[in-house]
Amino acid sequence: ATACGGTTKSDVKKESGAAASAGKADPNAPTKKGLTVGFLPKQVNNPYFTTADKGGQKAVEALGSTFKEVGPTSATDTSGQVSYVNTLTQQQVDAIAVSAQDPGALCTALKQAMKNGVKVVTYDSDTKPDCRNVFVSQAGAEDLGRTQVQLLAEQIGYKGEIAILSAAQTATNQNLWIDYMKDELKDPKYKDVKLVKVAYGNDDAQQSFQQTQGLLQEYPKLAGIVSPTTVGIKAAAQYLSGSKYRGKVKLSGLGTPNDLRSYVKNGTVEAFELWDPAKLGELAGHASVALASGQITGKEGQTFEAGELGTYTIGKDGVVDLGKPTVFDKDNIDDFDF
Amino acid sequence: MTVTTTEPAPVAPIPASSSTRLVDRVFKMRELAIFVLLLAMLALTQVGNSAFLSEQGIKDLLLNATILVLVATGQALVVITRNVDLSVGSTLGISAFAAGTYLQGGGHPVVAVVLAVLLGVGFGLLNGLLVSLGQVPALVVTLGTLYIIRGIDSIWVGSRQITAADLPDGFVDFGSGGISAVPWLALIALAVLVSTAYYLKHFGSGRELYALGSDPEAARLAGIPVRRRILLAYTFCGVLAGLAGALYLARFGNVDSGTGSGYELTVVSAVVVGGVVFTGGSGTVYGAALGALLLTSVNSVLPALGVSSVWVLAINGILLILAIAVDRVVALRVASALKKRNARHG
Amino acid sequence: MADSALARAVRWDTVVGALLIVVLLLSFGFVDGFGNALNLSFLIGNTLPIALIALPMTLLVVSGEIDLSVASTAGLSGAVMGALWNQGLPIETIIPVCLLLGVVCGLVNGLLVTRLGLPSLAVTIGTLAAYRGIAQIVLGSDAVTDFPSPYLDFAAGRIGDTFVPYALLPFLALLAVAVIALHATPFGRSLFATGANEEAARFAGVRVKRQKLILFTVTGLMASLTGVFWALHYASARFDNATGLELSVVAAVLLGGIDFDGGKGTLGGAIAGVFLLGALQNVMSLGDVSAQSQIVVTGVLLVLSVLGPRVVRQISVARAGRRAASAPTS
Amino acid sequence: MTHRSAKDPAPVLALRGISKSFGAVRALRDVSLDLFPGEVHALAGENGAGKSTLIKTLAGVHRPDSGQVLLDGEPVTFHGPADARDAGIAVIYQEPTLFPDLSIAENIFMGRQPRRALGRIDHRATRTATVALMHRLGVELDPDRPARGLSIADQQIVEIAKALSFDARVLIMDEPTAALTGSEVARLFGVVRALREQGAAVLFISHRLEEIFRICERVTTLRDGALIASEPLAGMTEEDLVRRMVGRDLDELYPKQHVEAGEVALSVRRLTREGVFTDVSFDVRCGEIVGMAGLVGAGRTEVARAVFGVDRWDAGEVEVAGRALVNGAPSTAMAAGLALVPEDRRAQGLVMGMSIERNIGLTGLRTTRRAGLMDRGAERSRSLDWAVRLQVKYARIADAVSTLSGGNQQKVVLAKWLATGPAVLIVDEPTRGIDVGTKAEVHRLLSALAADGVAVLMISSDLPEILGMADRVLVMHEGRLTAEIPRSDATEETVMAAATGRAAA
Ligand SMILES: Nc1ncnc2c1ncn2[C@@H]1O[C@H](COP(=O)(O)OP(=O)(O)OP(=O)(O)O)[C@@H](O)[C@H]1O
Ligand SMILES: Nc1ncnc2c1ncn2[C@@H]1O[C@H](COP(=O)(O)OP(=O)(O)OP(=O)(O)O)[C@@H](O)[C@H]1O
Ligand SMILES: [Mg+2]
Ligand SMILES: [Mg+2]
Repeated sequence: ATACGGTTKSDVKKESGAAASAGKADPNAPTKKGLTVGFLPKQVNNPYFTTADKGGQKAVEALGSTFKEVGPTSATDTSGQVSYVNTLTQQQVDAIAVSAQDPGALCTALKQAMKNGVKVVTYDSDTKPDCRNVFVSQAGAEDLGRTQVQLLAEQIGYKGEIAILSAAQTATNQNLWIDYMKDELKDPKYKDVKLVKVAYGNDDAQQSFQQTQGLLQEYPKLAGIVSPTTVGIKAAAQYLSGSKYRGKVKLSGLGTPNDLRSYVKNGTVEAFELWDPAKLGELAGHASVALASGQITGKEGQTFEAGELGTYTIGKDGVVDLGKPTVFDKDNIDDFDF
Repeated sequence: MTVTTTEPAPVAPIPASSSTRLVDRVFKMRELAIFVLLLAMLALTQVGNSAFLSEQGIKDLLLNATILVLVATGQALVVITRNVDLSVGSTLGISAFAAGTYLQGGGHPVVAVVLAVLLGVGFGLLNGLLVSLGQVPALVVTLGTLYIIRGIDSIWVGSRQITAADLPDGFVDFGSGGISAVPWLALIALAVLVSTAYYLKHFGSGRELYALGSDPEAARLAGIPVRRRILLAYTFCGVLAGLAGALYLARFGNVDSGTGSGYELTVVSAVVVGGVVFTGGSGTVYGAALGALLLTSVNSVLPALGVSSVWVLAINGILLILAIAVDRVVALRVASALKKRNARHG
Repeated sequence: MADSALARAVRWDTVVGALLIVVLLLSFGFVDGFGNALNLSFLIGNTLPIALIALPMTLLVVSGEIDLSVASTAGLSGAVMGALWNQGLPIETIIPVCLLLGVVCGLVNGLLVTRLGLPSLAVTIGTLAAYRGIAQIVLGSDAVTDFPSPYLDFAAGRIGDTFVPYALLPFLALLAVAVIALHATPFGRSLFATGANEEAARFAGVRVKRQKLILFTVTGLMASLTGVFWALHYASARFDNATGLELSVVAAVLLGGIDFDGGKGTLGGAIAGVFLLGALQNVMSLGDVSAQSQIVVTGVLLVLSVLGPRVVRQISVARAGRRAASAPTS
Repeated sequence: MTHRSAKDPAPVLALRGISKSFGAVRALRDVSLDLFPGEVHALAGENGAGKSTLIKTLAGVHRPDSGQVLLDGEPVTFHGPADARDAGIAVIYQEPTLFPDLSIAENIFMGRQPRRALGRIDHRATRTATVALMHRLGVELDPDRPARGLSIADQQIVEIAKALSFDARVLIMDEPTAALTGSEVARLFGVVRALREQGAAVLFISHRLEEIFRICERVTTLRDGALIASEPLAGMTEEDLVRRMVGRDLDELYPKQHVEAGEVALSVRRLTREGVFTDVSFDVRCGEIVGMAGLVGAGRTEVARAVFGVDRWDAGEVEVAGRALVNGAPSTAMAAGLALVPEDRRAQGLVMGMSIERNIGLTGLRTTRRAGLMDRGAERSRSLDWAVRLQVKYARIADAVSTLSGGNQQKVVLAKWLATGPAVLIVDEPTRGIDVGTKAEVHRLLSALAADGVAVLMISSDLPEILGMADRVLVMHEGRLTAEIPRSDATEETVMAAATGRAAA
């Protein structure tokens, strides 16, 4: 590939594996107090992240350390997020918990941070594994992908055309889930279910709205929509509930109980699922403090205590799974408030 | 040393009324071009997808356009005066949220709309005062207020959001309801549009907006109260942005701190596509409304045709350029037709 | 009009420059973590994309035009870079191809504006969508990150432990070229004339169309250079790279006192505006000012940037008027 | 005809001790003026004497630094042009102030449209009134045509119509005739006389002295912002008036030197621009001044624009010193030694916000450079040199041209083009708005240039100027060249006959 003497893709070695710090982990090291943990969500003012970061705050403060949250106001302002990593490094926080807008863009800055002794945890959205110590995953991507299809298939009686309404085309986690959804559909029990289209609403209410309209016009026989994004499912629900399709076209995916409560009650949505973002943040908080206290370094097999959440074990590539998602329906939705 | 002593001979009266109609007709063609483009696009889509112009389909088209039509109407007024208001998206967002908060607290829908409009008036006045009293470039000032209002909105709203569940049912139903295929919201927008157009054409102060956009210095010399008119245009634009905010709430039932951000470019596009010239003094609100309809329809047409959303953005941009190019070609034709007709030799 | 001397005394671009220096000095003294070399290199590195585009944008705005498609051009060249890299082409080939692509993008804008006589604002809002859309078609949802490390290091690294990013040096060279082109060549002079009165410039023999075509092309080239830099600096080529950068550039250039009616402004002012905004954001972040409040500050600065000089001028005119009125008239 | 209602001594409008300064420039010093009903009052003075400033003070555009404006003997303060208008003062400003996007009818009635019920505009009545006004002025202009693209003369006519459209008690006209040819001027004067009969007070400014003597009863002279005299015109001669304005006697008005014509420098062959002019052919030789006459709109300006390359031509060719010019390329025309002083100084001649120095320098960007960079020293000395030679009246060479008086702006345009050292000089209305003294100066300059071998094509609507200066007169009528008249045969009658298409040459 270097025919003309240039540098090509094949010349660049694939690096992988979590950036386990040089030092050894001491699972029995005391939990340090008075640390500062900076949470850096994809976007401030985003209810999902606000809930998650509140969970983080609860954990961090319970452990006797200081919590702070900074972040850009736009979920696509990658350079803004990079500056915030830099800022946190300058402020010499002990750990950063970040939900990455982009798997690659934050790397240089995060590595710089780790070089300056800052521990890095990613949550919700990962970077490349060598740019952080630990990734706290909301649920196994596989679990999430497969269960969403299962949930919808049940509602449409394992029969008919379905479509996916995703967020941005570049959203890493969305794409991963969609891959698992497609894989799940290969199972013979879905032989009458046909995925006709993946549409992208860019996590914008209005665009998701119009994409839903487009789906219904293009596929008049559509039986159901999976929207693995909280903005998308809400917009789709709003459209369906105000149109003649209410109750006829099933809708499922990932959403928050508060967003979808009224649509569940008026019959637009039967059931949907989500992990508890507060718990996700809480776990990220615990992981951060554990890292900063030297109890873990991010190697596979290490374990740490996460308060009420119990004990967690670090998996391959430094990934910690929160657990299975919760399914919400008419019967249990009033038990949740987030 | 007299130049000439010939006293003037009477000149034949000008055969005028027929040419007026011609001019009128030719000028209307500028909007006509967009209209034809729009119809062609809708017809093609209908051929490709017979569900497109169903009752629900038409209703969706109209509903999608409503909010942009309203904001574009206000923007057109400002652009006609050779100014611009980039803060409309921010104003829309904050007034939608304000109306939502009020309704959430059990308020009356009508009062909520009034509240949104009043907020719009406030920000419109702010822009208008800054631009007209400060006599500073509107682009900079309103880019500034875009940021300021958005910032205040984000600080105030934080991560809160208002969802359909928080709103009275009647309000949300109003947002998607209507008489068969014609939604209530579209009727509101139409009423606003028609009365604005009538005002611009038939009232002195309306014409003065055109005059001062055409040449501000000449307007001053002609005794036009330039500042007051600019203030009026901005306030009106703010009113419509506020109203659009309330309707947005009704339509989408869902607002947060990001509502309406980035809207300014869409609005400006609609106005420009609609043939309202950025250097002021010409264009109509009907044009702006057509531009808005065209832009929002593109967003419905492509998904309806099953075009992958990957292509939507590129096609959108190319259509936009096409629309202005067509408009330009038509305008050039008009100009040369005028020139031929008015040529003084012949 | 009557107060050209006063206007010259309160030139906004010098005010912005002074403000930048004041902000820097105060931050060195009072803001923890600001003055160290690493932070400064971050600050400069993150501001460079805006500064790079601000160079040709200033010239364009002076000549009375604007290009809002710059961020999309940057995104497109980043996307093409990623796609070609995935194809296995050597990066040494890819970068020139991307730059060429930028030239083409600029040329398209320029031809639409000069040949068809369309308003540049409208044209470039159109190409803003079109170029971004093409980028999306080219790269789809991919995020390409594995560029060769010498390039990544050049784009993101700094010279030793100093505050100087490698990339600053080429930027300074480009800045010098732009300053000379705008302020010391006949070409630059004719840009000012065109911006202030295009008709009169044409009558004076300025080849207005050719000049604008050149400017749009150079803007496209610089935008694609920024796109390449962006992809390497952040080690990430995605179709939505640099989204919204055009507003930041416009805001910074406006803050620097470039008049959007054309014919006025200095490049020094524009670049001072760029770095003033960059520095303020850095300082505010270090001071834990929330992103929302930072937006407000940016907005207030913009408003002040136009209102400030105006108010100063009005006051001095009023004072001059009072002096003249009280002077005895013979 | 000289009717004066001197029996009514009360002035409608009067100025008392008005002073006005712009920064360091004292444009008016302690000036007083009385305007009587039924009288046409002339205001005379050199360029920059303060005439326009005085008018703008009367019109409420400028607030005087000191002094009073009296309306019917009562002191008034005009806060803006609207106040003056409401007091019955109609003003025609020196520079046309039209709205290019609006129709002629709307331009005329802006702010005062006839109304229907509920305050709605009566569009029909507006048109009818416009047609009537145009009729009164004897011109054919479509009321619905937008003002954009109107020639300077037509713009001036619309301005006049605007001022006439409300029956003003005071009509103020700042060089309304500068762009007009004889017949339009005659029309205008007919209208002014009618107004005077109706008892209106008229203030009239013109640099064409014969016009002042034709229509005015009384003249006020300003020099350097100060009042020199206010007196009846009866019994005065042009020389008296010039002496008051300039402060000295003036040399010969049209100082034409005789020069033997040399080689053909500019050769235009069968030039056509569709719908504008057709089949225009002529030569201009070195050392020759060729005048080009014609009625307003005859197409003279269009020919000049095409020759210079600002507009493209559809057929024909243009040669300068035997070399063919490229169609539509002013820069190559300049390189070949052609220069065009355009007709509209504000739109085409000057960059208003730029300094005098840089405006003059704009034509020298190709020459005042060193190693590809601007040579500012050379630019400054070139500009200073020409500004001084043309006696431009300015405070600092770095001041914006917008601060200059109209006539001085015109001189800057001339300077800008003369500085290129052209072989062929086309001047379009070169002395529009220039005072008598300077006009003679410009004529002397053109004459000297011709003597140096420059070929000059002079387009002018000022017939005496054409007759006084031209070696040959070309006449255009409706887009065609209808006559070429040698100096010896050129008289007002022969030229006007060809210009109105009454005689073929
Ligand atoms: N807005 C202004 N700012 C600064 N100086 C001005 C301004 N307007 C006029 N002047 C100056 O005031 C003086 C009088 O100008 P004015 O325009 O009244 O002359 P004028 O008599 O009308 O000349 P002309 O015959 O050339 O039109 C001139 O020196 C001019 O430069
Ligand atoms: N239909 C028209 N559309 C636009 N412009 C027109 C039209 N008819 C006439 N004109 C204007 O009228 C003028 C006609 O010719 P031109 O000005 O060349 O005549 P001229 O003899 O030089 O007259 P002037 O003495 O006014 O300069 C042009 O300036 C042209 O712009
Ligand atoms: Mg004057
Ligand atoms: Mg002419």
